[in-house]
Amino acid sequence: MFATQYVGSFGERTMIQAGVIGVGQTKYDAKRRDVSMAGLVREAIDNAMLAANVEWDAIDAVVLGKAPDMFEGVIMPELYLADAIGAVGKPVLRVHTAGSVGGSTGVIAATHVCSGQFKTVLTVTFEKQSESNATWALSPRYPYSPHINAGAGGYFAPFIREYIRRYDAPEHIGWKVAAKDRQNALKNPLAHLHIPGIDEKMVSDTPMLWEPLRYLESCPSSDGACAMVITSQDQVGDRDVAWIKGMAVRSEGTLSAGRDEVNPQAGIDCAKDIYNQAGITNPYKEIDCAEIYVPFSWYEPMWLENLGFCELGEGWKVTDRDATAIDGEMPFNMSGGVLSSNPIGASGMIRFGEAALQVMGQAQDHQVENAKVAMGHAYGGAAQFFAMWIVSSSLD
Amino acid sequence: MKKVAIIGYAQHPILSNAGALNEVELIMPVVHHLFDELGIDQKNIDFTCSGSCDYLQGAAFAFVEGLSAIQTNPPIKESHVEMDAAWAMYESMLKIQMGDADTALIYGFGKSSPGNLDSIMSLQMDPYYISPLWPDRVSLAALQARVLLDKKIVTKEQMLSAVIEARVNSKNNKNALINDLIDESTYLEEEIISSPLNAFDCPPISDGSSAMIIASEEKAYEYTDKPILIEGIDHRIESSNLGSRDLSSSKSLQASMDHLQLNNFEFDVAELHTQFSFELPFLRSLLGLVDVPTNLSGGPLVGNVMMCAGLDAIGKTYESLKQNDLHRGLAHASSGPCLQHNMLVHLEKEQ
Amino acid sequence: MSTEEKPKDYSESPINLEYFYTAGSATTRFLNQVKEGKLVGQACPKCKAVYVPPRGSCPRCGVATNIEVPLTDKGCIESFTVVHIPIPGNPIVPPYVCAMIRLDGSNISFLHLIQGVDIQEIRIGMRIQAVWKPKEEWTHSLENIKWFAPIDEPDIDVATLRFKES
Amino acid sequence: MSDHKDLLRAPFELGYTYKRSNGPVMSKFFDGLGEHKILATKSSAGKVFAPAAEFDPDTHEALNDLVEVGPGGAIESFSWIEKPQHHHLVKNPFAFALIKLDGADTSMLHMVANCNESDLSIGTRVTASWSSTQDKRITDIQFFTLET
Repeated sequence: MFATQYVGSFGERTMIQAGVIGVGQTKYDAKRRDVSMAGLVREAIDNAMLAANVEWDAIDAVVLGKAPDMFEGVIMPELYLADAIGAVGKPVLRVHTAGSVGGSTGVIAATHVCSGQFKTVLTVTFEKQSESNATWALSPRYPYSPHINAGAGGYFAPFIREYIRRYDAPEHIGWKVAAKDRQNALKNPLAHLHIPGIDEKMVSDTPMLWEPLRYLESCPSSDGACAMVITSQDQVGDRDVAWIKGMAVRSEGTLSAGRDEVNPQAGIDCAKDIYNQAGITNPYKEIDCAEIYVPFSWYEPMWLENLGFCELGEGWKVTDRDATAIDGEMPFNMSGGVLSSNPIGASGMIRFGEAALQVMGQAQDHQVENAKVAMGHAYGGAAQFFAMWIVSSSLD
Repeated sequence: MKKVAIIGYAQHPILSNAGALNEVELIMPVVHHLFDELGIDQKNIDFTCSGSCDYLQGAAFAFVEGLSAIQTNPPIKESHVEMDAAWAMYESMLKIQMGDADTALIYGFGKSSPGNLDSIMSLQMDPYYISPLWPDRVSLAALQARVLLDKKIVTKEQMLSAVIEARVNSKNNKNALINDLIDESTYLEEEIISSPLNAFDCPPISDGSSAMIIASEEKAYEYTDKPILIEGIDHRIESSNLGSRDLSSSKSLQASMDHLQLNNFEFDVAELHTQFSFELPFLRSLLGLVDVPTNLSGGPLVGNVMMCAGLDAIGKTYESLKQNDLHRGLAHASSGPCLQHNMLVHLEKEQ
Repeated sequence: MSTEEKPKDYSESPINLEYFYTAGSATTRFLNQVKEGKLVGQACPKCKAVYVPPRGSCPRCGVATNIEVPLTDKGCIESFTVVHIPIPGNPIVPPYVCAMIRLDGSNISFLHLIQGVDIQEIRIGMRIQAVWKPKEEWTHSLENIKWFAPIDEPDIDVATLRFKES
Repeated sequence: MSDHKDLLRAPFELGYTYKRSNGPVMSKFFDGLGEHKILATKSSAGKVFAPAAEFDPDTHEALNDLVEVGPGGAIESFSWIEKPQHHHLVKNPFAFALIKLDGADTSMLHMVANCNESDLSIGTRVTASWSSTQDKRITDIQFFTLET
């Protein structure tokens, strides 16, 4: 009786077109001891509002996202941060969808605009990981549970090993992704990790952490924030815009029989949804560049397949032939990606924001030449929560 | 703008200690109850959104555990707010208005029994200047109560009758945790927790869950002849700096009233997320509800499931309109210390 | 030479909260059996998938897993990692092997340790069995199983483990 | 189904010592406490926020003009706790209070101790009592006491 099958373009679904008019980020670092939480968040907001050329009175609502409250020991931080994020007197929503939160926060902020309730929305995500220890905060010790916890890397490494087994992928693929993303980071002054001379050999010489993952194949723990200003078509004026051509979220249960952790159905469905909305039939050809959530090197080939950029088992070959390099056929993570900066709650929004910067032509030294259509992607939990969007330099 | 209707609401019996039930076991019954009532299942739901708080039970990612209660094969469009589920409903409504969904399932769950809510909620405050002092939630409310009493905006007699009436009204809510009646002398003899508030002025430690289904107006007519529509909704936050707020008023609620054009509007019924006795007369006066039957469910004083109680106020208003020959209802949800963040929901039953 | 302590560039804010953990009904049923040295999964009444350890629901179907299914303590390694770094709060000394254990007759895996074999020998699909602590040490925890160790049975093709609704 | 009495139930602690970086404004405030001074921030419109706020809630302006206020002030509201809970820092009966320090336009939440409930009312004068510690935390003010 109720089922609704959504087909057709984003424009057909929503009467109101929305676009990103400003992206603001902080400098990412292991420890931003120079700022408070409020100061960190505000740094990104000030940069986004400056880029968007908007003042506070133009902001109708604020959407805040971050990962678990235990990272900073502040419950419902939108309450404490209300003053810093300029939310006083306005609606504010706090999103938490695990690691995908930066992406889903972007989707919800855009939903505010597309609903017709708001013209211009400020959205910001952050994590100040230096306030605590992520491995502790992600899995404190509970009664009756065995001491098995081995951190996020320990959780994802078995999925990666299974990918390698399934498709007989050579071990240098992981090193290659790790080196490529860090080389891109050298072109991004905001990136946390700047490793001069980074190459595959340097990655392969670093200690093993969670086999098959080596130290430099893993993301860092960062402090940082990312903000965006999203507005409706009638408010854009003559600003640069990244038009939102498709956006979606998908979730599946953690411990669900039949779930394929290596190639999660939720990721497949979410990608199909945004391609459908944006009218994309061949993402490898039609998307100019993508910022994809790759916290461990091997997730690049895994997501290439999951997101339909290539057939199953072909992802590592795409990586191996340098197609994902910044000057390749399908550039991935031009900013350096999660492997170079990882303020968890913001990491997804950085993907969404960097995709927007590319199509606005504002990505500076890590700009992909002539980028018109870009994808932002985030995932979280046990590779079970997904948020994605497609942005374009033109509305048509 | 697309109109959105509430088409179902269910509440778990409120428990003082739901230790026998994990998140999944708390959520599943209310969701199934709603599905059965409407003759639908998860495949009929376009968007799912939940509200919860990890710190209540001290588990990172409580909402991830909770999601196991929901059918997620095939994967679902889903999101989560670390807020009262009233805000999950708000997000879901935007999805419907945008045209990305026609139906949405909202659920909230909260267990306050595993920890000490007083110390836990101190962590809602400014982490540099305030939370290191560990101000408990009752003492923070008491600061506002004293200001209101001092300015004679609220009287002790009103606090007493708020407590007594909540318990009388609890008979209307089969899920209420507290239903024993008390008299004036019992109230006056009760030990003060943080003056001017005694235990009866405070909500009970509660565990539970609630769920709601909303739909576009068009879809709602497939289910009912008289949809209960969200005619207006608005929420706003105030400063975290308690010392810069005027605790004798509510700038956020006044702004929402103006935005929704509710000044001098006549409601038939109201449910307010007033956790402490004094908040009820304060908000009734502020919202122009002095003559409007308010908190007929007993409200948070007879059962206050954290992360659900705001959604419950909306759900109870919906139930009042649905079950009675009433037309217009007002619901209120709040978050943060001293009513920092408030939502108003104006519901109307199609006539 | 004494090293002068660098002034701290942060303030310390200790947060210590005390909680009571309650296991919930499905977990209590499971752990009561674990205390007796038994592994009892719970099956979905709709799709029949067997969950161990059970959380009380089948997320495939969104229903309660109300059928108890006794399982053996044998299974296979669905995948694994070798952990080389110490983890805060975890007393096990690296390197150690943390594996996704798929018990025979169950449809999801859980993480546990592999020991009693050269790390280089461990592979996906390898058959394993629980090595239990002495009975007098049994409590309500999967820590009653010290680790899983390989057994002399042919490997399993893990592709066959994928649950399909019959 | 398990009976309630069979339920597995065990205590656990969620404990961590967070590292707070205070940023430029609050660092000066906490340095000030070490010198037994209470600093506030002054907005461009002249409004004085104590303790030193980083942002003006209404104009959203970033605040960095520091001025000294207090250490005395008047109680704007208080809640009296006759039986402190174990997480409270003061173990004898005390109050949480909003205190408007001399020279400030906003009030500060802190504790008032070493007095009786009957000593307190809105408007009562109190003054900062300094802690022996210098942790660069708000607890470097131990609490406030009645002004003599």
